[in-house]
Amino acid sequence: MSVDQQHLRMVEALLFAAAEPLDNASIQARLPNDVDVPAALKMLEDAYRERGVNLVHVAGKWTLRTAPDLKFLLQKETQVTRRLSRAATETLAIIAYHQPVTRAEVEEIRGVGLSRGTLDLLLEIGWIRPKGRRRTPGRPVTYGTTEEFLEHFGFDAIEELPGLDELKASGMLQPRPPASLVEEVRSQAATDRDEDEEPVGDAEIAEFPRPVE
Amino acid sequence: MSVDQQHLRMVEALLFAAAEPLDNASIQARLPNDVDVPAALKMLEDAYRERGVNLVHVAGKWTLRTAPDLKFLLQKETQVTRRLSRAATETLAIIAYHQPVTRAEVEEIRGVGLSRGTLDLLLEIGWIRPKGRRRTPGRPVTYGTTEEFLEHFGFDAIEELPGLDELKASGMLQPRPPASLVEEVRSQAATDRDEDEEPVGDAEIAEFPRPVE
Amino acid sequence: MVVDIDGYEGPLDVLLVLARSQKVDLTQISILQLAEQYLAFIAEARRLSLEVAADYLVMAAWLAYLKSRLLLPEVEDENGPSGPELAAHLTFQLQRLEAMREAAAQLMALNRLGRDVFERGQPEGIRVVRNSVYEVSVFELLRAYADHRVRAANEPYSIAARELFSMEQAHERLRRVLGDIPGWERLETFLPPEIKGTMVYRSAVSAMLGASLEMAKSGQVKLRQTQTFGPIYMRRRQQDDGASEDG
Repeated sequence: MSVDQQHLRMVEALLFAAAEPLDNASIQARLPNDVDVPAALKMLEDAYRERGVNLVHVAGKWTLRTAPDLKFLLQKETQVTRRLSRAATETLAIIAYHQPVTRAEVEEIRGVGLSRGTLDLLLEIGWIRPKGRRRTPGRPVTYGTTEEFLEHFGFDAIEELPGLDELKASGMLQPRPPASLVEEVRSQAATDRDEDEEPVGDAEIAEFPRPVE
Repeated sequence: MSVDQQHLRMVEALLFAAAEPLDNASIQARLPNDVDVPAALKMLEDAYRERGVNLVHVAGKWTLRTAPDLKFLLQKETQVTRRLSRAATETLAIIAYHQPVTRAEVEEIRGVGLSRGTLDLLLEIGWIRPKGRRRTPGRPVTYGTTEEFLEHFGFDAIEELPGLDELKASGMLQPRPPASLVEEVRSQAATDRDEDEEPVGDAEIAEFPRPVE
Repeated sequence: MVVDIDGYEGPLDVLLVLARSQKVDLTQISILQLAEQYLAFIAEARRLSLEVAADYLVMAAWLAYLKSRLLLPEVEDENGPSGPELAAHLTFQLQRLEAMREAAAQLMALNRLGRDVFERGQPEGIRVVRNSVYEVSVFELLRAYADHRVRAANEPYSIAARELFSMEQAHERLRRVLGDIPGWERLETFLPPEIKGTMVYRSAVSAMLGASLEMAKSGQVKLRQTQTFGPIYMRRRQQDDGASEDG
């Protein structure tokens, strides 16, 4: 195994010719056995780092893309990309961060029913897909993101989602509030109670649906 | 007029992203006025001369092309992926949802006869296989999906396919279908499997094309 | 207050907007104050005769309840979550929704393929080595089934013909077995043995009776029934039979 100039040229040619990101195996399959593909890719990645085109790793595969800082040059050329509705972008984010997640869970997080067509649209774009079923009554289908999602947003893996670790640490990806929050709200409520002398009308209050679960 | 590293990056990105060869004027039109485009192109042409990809001048325009001596790498690309016809996709979907299902049942569900090649094609791809025989007159062969099917579509088990209610909820089924047909069909299929079907004996399998690995 | 209920994406969205107006960190908001703000918002919407969707009203009712729970001292040993626990859950929901909104905004602001960064414009066509030559996505598979179902749902419903034993079949069968009947036999014994299923059996019995009556009329068989609802017997008509003893 080795990497010589000719090997670099071969890997480079394949990457330029590729219609989609290529994984190591697909590159190796097209090259002589003695080419050290990972080493060649590493060398090319370095060689292209400062160039107008970069070799990047997305969804576990390799692809050449224009350097992000040059977008001002290229954006003029592109047709207007379809703008997603707020509901659709929020739904996408919730699916990405909470996956695998059911439709009902998305609705609970947003506090509103999903209109028809929102999931359909994300499915059609190819950014989400059914992933399995929740082992709960009714066995609802869960959704998650796809490779196309990773490729479109330039992630190598879903762990690269911005702010994922902070959200996890703050308990925002859990179904229930962290205990510390309950304590904070409790003391806040006590303060409110002391300050607020307004009498409470509770006559018409019988049984109310809880907004959760 | 000058050429610095940033100018080279710009020209490089433009050529890379362009959907067609570009002439000097159209490159110049997209770049700041102080970029000496002919000089930049000359430098890039030199830089790419020994590489896997070359900057070439064709019909008065510039484009990046795989180096001629590496064309053989691309020609190995004989396995062209083909799209499955609509009839075949629908047949596959019906088999997936209604399995085990006979050819006659598929035709009845689709309301149209199956052309000879459709089942053969799905068998050959390896997404369906004969599963058994119905204990009805003529003992017709039933079909179901394979492991390869699950692998291709990324499902762990066939039960993970979204049901009709879930398709509807996702917006895929716009008009309202008869209530939970799939569940009916599924439970019916499960019953059929238990009561109405015997496994295909080895001798019987021999008359069918084996799924291609 | 300007009430624009159309601009909101559900009651939680309204609450988030109101919570922000308290100009404190979401963990510090007063749920009590928020509940009052929301109730005022809904009251205003109703005063203006705006159509308020049911889920907004449900939230209003729930917040009125929560308000009362928060104002009363906490009761120990009460079933279900306490007022502060309910309030904490609402705070949590607001924080989570806001976090997801921020995440969505960050996601959309990334360098996106085809908008900020670009693939090669003229790829020669190298693709990932795949196991299958044919390509269908999950979406296409589901779409195919969904389209099929939509089409099927729009087609006129036709009732499938039931599988029944016909008069023709009964005639045919009686004619065939007629020679084998020396004496009186119950009509049911002439039924084909392979008949199963209540509906088919019943249809076969009536078809058989119909056919036998026709054959009796044409003088081929004789029928006898000794009591109402009693068994019906049949035999071949013989040379010496009279013509008037049928029951």
